[in-house]
Amino acid sequence: MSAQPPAPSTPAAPKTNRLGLPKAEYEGGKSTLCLGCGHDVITKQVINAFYEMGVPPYQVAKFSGIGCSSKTPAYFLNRAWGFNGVHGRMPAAATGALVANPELTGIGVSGDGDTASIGIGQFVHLVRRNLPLVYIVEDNGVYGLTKGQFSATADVGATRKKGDVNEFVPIDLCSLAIELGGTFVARSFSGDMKQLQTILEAAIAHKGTSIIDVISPCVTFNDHEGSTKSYKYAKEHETPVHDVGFVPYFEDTLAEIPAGDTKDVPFPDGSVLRFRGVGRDYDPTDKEKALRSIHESHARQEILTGILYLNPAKPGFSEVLGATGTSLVNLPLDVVRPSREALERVMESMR
Amino acid sequence: MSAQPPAPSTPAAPKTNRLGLPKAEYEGGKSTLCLGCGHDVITKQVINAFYEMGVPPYQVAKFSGIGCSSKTPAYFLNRAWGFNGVHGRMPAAATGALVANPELTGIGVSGDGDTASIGIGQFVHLVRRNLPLVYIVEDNGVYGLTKGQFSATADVGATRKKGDVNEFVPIDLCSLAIELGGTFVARSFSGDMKQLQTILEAAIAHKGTSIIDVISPCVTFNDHEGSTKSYKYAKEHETPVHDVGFVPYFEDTLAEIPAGDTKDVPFPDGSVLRFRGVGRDYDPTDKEKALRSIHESHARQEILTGILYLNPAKPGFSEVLGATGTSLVNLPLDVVRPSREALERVMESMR
Amino acid sequence: MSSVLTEAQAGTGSSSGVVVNDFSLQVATANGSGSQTANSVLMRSIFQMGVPVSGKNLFPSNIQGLPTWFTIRASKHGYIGRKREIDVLVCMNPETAEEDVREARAGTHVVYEKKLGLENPGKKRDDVTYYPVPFAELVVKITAAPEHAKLRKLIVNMIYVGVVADLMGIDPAESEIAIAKQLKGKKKAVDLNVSAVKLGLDYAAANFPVKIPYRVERMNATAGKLIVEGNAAAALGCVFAGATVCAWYPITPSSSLCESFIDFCDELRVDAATGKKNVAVIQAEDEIASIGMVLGAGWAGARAFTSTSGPGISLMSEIIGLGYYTEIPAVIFDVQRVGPSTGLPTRTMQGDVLLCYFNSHGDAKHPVLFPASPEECFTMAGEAFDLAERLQTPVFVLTDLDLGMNNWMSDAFPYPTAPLDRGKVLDAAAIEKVKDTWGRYRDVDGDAIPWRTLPGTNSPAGAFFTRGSGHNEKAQYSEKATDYVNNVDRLARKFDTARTLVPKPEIQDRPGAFAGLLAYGTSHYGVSEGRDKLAADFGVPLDYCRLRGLPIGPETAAWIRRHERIYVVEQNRDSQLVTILRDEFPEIAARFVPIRQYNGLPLDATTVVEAVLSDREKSAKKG
Amino acid sequence: MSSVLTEAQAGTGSSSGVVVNDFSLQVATANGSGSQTANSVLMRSIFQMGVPVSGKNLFPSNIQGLPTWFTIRASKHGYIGRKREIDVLVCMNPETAEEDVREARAGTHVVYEKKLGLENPGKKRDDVTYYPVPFAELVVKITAAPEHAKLRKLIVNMIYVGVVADLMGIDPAESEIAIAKQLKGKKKAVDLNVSAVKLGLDYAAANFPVKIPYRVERMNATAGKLIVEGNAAAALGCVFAGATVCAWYPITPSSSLCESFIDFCDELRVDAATGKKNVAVIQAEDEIASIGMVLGAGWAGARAFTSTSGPGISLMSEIIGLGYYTEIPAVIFDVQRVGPSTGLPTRTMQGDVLLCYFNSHGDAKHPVLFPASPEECFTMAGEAFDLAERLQTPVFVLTDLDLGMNNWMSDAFPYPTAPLDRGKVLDAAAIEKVKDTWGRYRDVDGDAIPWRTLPGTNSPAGAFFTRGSGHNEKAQYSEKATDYVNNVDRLARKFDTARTLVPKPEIQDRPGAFAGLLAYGTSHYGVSEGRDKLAADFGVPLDYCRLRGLPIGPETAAWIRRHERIYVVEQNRDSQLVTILRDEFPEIAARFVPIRQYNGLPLDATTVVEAVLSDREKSAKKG
Ligand SMILES: Cc1ncc(C[n+]2csc(CCOP(=O)(O)OP(=O)(O)O)c2C)c(N)n1
Ligand SMILES: Cc1ncc(C[n+]2csc(CCOP(=O)(O)OP(=O)(O)O)c2C)c(N)n1
Ligand code: SF4
Ligand code: SF4
Ligand SMILES: [Mg+2]
Ligand SMILES: [Mg+2]
Repeated sequence: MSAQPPAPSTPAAPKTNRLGLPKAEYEGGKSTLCLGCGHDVITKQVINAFYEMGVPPYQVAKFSGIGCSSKTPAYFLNRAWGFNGVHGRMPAAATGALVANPELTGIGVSGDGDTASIGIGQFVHLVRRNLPLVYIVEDNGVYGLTKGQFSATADVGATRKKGDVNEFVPIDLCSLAIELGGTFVARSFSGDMKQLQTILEAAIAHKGTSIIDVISPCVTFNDHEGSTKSYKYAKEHETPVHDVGFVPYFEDTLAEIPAGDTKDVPFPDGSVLRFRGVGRDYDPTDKEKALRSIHESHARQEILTGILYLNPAKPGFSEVLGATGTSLVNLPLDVVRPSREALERVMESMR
Repeated sequence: MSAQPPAPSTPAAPKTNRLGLPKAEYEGGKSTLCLGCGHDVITKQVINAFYEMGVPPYQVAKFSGIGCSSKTPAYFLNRAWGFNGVHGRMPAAATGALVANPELTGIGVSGDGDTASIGIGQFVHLVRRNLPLVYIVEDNGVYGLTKGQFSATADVGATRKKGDVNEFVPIDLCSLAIELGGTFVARSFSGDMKQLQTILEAAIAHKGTSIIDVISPCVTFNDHEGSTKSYKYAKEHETPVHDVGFVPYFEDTLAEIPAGDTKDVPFPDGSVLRFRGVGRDYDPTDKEKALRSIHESHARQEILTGILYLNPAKPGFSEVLGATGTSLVNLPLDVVRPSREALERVMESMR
Repeated sequence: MSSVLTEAQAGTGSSSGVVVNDFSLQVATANGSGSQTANSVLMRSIFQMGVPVSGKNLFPSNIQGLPTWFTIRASKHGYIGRKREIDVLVCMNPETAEEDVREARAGTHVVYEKKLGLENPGKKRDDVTYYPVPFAELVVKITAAPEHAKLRKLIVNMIYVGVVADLMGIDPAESEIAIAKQLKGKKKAVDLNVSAVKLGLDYAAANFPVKIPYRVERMNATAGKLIVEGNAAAALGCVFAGATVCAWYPITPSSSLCESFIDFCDELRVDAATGKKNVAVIQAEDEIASIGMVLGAGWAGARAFTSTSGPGISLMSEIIGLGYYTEIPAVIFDVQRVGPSTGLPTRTMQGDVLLCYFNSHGDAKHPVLFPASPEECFTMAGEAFDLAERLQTPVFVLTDLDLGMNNWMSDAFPYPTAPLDRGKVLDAAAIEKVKDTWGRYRDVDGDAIPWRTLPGTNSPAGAFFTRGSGHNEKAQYSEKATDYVNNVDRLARKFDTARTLVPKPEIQDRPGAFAGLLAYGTSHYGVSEGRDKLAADFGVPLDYCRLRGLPIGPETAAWIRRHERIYVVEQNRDSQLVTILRDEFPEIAARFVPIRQYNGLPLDATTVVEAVLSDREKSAKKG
Repeated sequence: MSSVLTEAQAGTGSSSGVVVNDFSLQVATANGSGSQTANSVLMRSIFQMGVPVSGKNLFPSNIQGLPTWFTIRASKHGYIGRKREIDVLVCMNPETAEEDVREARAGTHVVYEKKLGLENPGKKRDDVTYYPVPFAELVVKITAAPEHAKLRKLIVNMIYVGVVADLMGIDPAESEIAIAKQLKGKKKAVDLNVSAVKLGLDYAAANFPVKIPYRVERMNATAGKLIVEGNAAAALGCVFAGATVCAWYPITPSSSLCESFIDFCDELRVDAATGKKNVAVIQAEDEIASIGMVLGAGWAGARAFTSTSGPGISLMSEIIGLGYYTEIPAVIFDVQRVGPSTGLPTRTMQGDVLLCYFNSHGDAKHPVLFPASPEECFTMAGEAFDLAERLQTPVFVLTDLDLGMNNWMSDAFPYPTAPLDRGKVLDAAAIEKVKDTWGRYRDVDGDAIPWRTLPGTNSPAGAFFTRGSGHNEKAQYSEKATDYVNNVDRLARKFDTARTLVPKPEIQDRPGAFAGLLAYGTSHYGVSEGRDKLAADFGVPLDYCRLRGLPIGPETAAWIRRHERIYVVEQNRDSQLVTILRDEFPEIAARFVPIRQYNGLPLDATTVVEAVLSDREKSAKKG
């Protein structure tokens, strides 16, 4: 609710991250969401991830659309700049800002309505561009802020409190993102905090678009019997495809998951994602298998979570545009304004 | 270019269809497209398909967006009503019209820009609704009408006349439609007239959304060496996944493809689609296999054509809406205006 | 829709010092705390006692926890607009209680949760009267049972209903009836709530010998009237107007219009035989899709509508222009909220007048209707569809959050007896007759309205091609300058035809009026009350023209020309209607004096009174 | 930007009966037949002879085959607007040849393909002069070689260049230079084309002893001038204005603006060291995305722009409102075409004035700039970015198809020497100083423009939260009525600040003027030529105010108040600027007399002359 920066940090503060900043420097304003809303839990993990990754808050740009979920950027990283735009068009604003200044770390928060209903067009084209952006969809299957209508991610057969049933094929944002060439596609559950934080840390390190679909129950409008996005349903149906651990380039041990029957996926910056199978064989770098697993999970009524597909090597958007990759915001005048001779040359061709 | 109905048919006309109508009754205005444009070829097949299926022209509603492709509804079925709307929003207009009057046979023509770029959002949601509509995308990989910029279906590595190269992941409208629960998904090539006409006939019979992505070369802006949507490239890379024949319910023989090692898929109305394999085993009713085949074809630089996925049983949109399924346009007053008593009853609850 | 009652109806005050049936009571709670039921019960109780009443909910743009204020106004004179001055305050929200009291005006009577200690030294004001009530303690008494524990948050609200009932003389029997109505007679719930009211009654009776001097006494000014939200009324109007296609996308404050339409249709539009619906309601993916679907349906011949708010209209702009140029009927409800941009989604404004009137690029203008009450939401829905099909063009119906979402005391809705006006449509037989002489865009009747045909009409000569690009009278593609000019000139003439077809203004003149008030929509309540005040208390009689539609028609024009000075009251910053009026009446453009309130709250009479008086002073000074 | 030349410059006619350097020549061809090269060569040849010239391409909204007319006007007086009357007609399009001649005015000189037999009995008009040329036969002579066969369609056009050169006295040497320039000196192509010109020259010399009495003679009025399209000029302006982000979606007639920007940047914005670009151009998926990207980039601190036409502006409406309310700099070029809806995409109009000025829901108003020439497209691009960053708001630059896509003779572009005005931005050091006293939306300077910070600024106190919902001076979420009013009142005051910052009008007064002409954009040419005519031929001197930006500034206001009668010339049906003027000047609203041309063709002087004269008659009659 408030963008007012908390009091400057005091060196006395006990625990700090690699920048010497305490967690408080990553916190935000007081949430105005309903008590128990899944979105607030995600907010916490965002704070943890940025704190653990030691990203300078003032180098972070936060984007969102409209919805309860889209309000959350006001509840984390008050030291970072926020852009709360219009409904369904967050990707465009993020694209413009991060192309203008690629040195910023971008995080976008959206909802299933904001992304899958009105916003699906911009979602599709954002994924194609692979803009470096942590894109979190706080997915509750309904429009929370407008009081619980079905969104485009509502499952067939899911019911609303009123009792009416959804009949339309849901959009699975993960398989869709993979279909569109996404380079980092994950699903998690606001109830699975550890996994979510790890995914977020990896996403921050990823130099492309990271799509993270997080099942985030709406306790007010979609947490009832018959909902497939309730805490109860999600807890019962969540199916992690692997344990996942992340070692950022600036650390060297990976406590949680010792090597062994694990698969490591290195990032260009030297960070490493380590996966350990959990019974099923799941290779997050195999597109076709990933897609099939996701599709099969629908029939099985499983909510597959984890990093479902990953391709850290693909170049990001600015690179593809052939831009310098550095900020275009404050280039010196002689760089942005060609010489008098240049103008003469151009005009000569018009005579 | 002209919506003026041709002179009424003369019974003297020789060859006629099951309605006793000559082909002329299905023709349209003179095309204003470039000589040799793929779109004009598709127009011909549309005329043939409606003629062969014996659909009463006045019961057809034609929809389109904006683009060279979107102009073509003016070039076929002059006896049918046309709605040439705005850019990228054809699906919405078609949805409204066909829900208002489900007795109409709807055909929508769009382009790859009109559908995959600006229009991808409406495309996605249309497919989810399974509105009975023959949806043709005349796919040339560029914006023809605005002089040849890349569209969202341009392949990675494809070049423009100018020489610049496309770097963005193309949208494969077929695999996308399957991912979204599409019930009739086909690809063809304007150079493959017989296949195209058969697909169109089946699409007309299908009581859901039929997505037909037709490679349709732009001879003016995208028919050069380096284009992957040129006649030459398409001819060399087209790979039919099967021979396909269609027997509408009102016929009983299927001359072209005698039964044998064929697969028949029946339609609710009794029509039958018959597939004969062509070497590869391809089952158009197996979603996962279909998706994999399409994805693999990209690597192989094949343009898979045929009816790639099919599920004729799924209910159409009006049914899902719980509407009567008949026209809502001219219902009698006593049906649409409840009784005086009804009003009193409602008002009593407000007192 | 006069807002003044006869003295007979108005009843009379009793013992002096006591004000009867004329007060505003405000309940401060937290959003989502379930106070709505209690507030409606309070409001209905007064309503059932025959006293004109209105309820306005000032709620935040979130779902739970933020401050909410519900204001109930009782007025024996039938003034149901917002009143600036609050007489009785019920503080249930610890977050805001202190500020609420601090900002209260002298003489306010404050009912509050005792443990908030608002009377503690340092806080206590001696110019307000306090009525401390231990709500938290009391509620436990009737919700002791563990299964009731989580009901406390809700039930506690019912206690203040009882307290207020006792303090202000509201008949508890009416509250019981209201509760039964609210809870649709669910026995156990009813009993629990009734006992909560009783608890409040008894506590107040026992502890507050001196009652609040603002009292409720029975009168008979509400017989037959309804309590209803404008959105529900508009939805019902669409049902009885024969709307068969609705495409919408949720947005505050318009969502409840289409949601009510769905509910009404589930009851009133089901085919007895098949159980199927004689209507199609589509929840679209966004507003661009909604309006596209509406045009598609209108083109096919159905009565189709959508409902949205400012952001949705902005998004629809391209397709609305298509509707104007291709001449397709459509009805668009804009339940206005505070802009620009997302603005204040839960506050009211009349900020979309110019956007709707001049909507889309190129030269485009659109009819706009301004309902001012629930019954007009009902009737104008019908008029809007007739107008849209008669004129073959998109028609806007502009309401606002105040009208759409608040509880209004409303006259009963008249049952529509006239047949629907489906406009100029040629059926197969008619097409046979006109044949080649017919042109989809040809003006054969001199009213600039052409004849159309509907897809599916069984005729070889009926088809035409609808396009947003240039076309001639035969609907053929044309880039000819003459075809273009010919067509858009006709569209301009058609707009003049609209002047004679849009709803006529409601005009109330007063002898000796030195000037006129012109307003539209919900400004009516503040304006008519202010106008009465100006006449009664300040000897300033004013004529009044309530504009009910655009473009300006002859009656309004005549009224305007009759007045030397015209106060145009609007709930927006830029006096948007004034821009249109100055354009329409250049030779007397200086006569229009804007009066604006744009703080997101419904217009109040005081604003109007103050503005008029200060203008009079100014002009007096001038000479 | 005076349009009148000194007599010295204007040169003088020679032997009587002959008109020198004052004619319009129209070439009728088919779209996509490759006549552009020939037409430019013809135009350039005249230009190179020092004669003021303009070229207007009237093309269809398709890619190939439909009729196209290219009109070249030479005017020793420097009138480069459209002239209604055609003097010389070259008929290369069999489809339209007969109609072209039928509609030609008496005295027209017609060059045409002989085999069309336009002189055959029944067709021949004896009030026009015919110059039949066997183009089809001739072209074969130089394209006999099979590899040349498919060049014929193109080359044949060069032949009429030769024919016209001979008939009108154009120096063939100049044509050769022009060809070399057009074909960037590609030897073989140049030779082939030159030989085609020669072919035409020789044929005309041998067969037409009597030449066309409209002649070209050398003068010196084009030295240093350019021939350029407005879109290219605007794009170049953006490069020199330091624009670093461009997001766009193709649409006629605006596409070539961003495409030129791309080309210029490939030449002028490449980092020598890395070969990477100091600019990012994004082809977005639609206009909603384009404007969203532009706002994002502007918010991040880059100079960002987009270019579109009417339909795109309509689609952008929601996000433009966001830009207004969140106060983010953005530059939006609207190259206007004929609306409503898709309208006539290849015709010109000034139809988006109201849409842009009042764009979006709620109360919103935006600065609008009106360049009238390529050099102003160049300079105003720079002014637009300065204005956008100074005011922190979206700024529109309205051009039209005529200016954007036609070939204009233009003054050279002045090299911008002033530093960029990046507006009020606090860097880390500045933030340190102001600390907590800073509020993103606080007016500390009295100009209603607040200070902003840019994401990434290394400061713990620099961040703020941008939102389209209600906010206070600290950019914190607020639903408080006072915060809202405080904020939108400041925005209104900021718009008043804009009045003093937008480009000032160009005012030309004339002694004895009884009234004034007010116009903007490309209406300038028809207006200034008509104004000269009115003074010279009808003794009606008029003052002239060329509006260059909105909102109306003090200079324009003063000029308006000085005039009793003001003809407002616009290229739209609804005289959209008049609506704004009447709103701004209610007390003198009746003084504005609309003059409108809205047939999709560039405004011509005759329209202005006729309108003014008929108004004088009317008012004369009145008394
Ligand atoms: C253009 C526009 N249309 C509609 C709305 C109303 N609206 C606000 S939030 C929302 C949906 C939010 O759903 P979701 O993105 O799932 O977020 P949630 O509240 O569920 O977290 C809608 C329809 C709007 N603000 N703008
Ligand atoms: C809102 C809007 N934006 C842009 C345009 C310009 N425009 C017209 S057609 C077109 C693209 C057409 O491409 P496609 O759909 O592939 O059709 P094609 O011409 O290639 O057949 C564009 C961008 C428009 N008409 N409307
Ligand atoms: S309504 Fe639902 S989504 Fe919104 S805040 Fe409450 S619980 Fe969360
Ligand atoms: S430009 Fe291309 S798509 Fe358009 S008509 Fe010509 S060939 Fe066809
Ligand atoms: Mg949601
Ligand atoms: Mg295309």
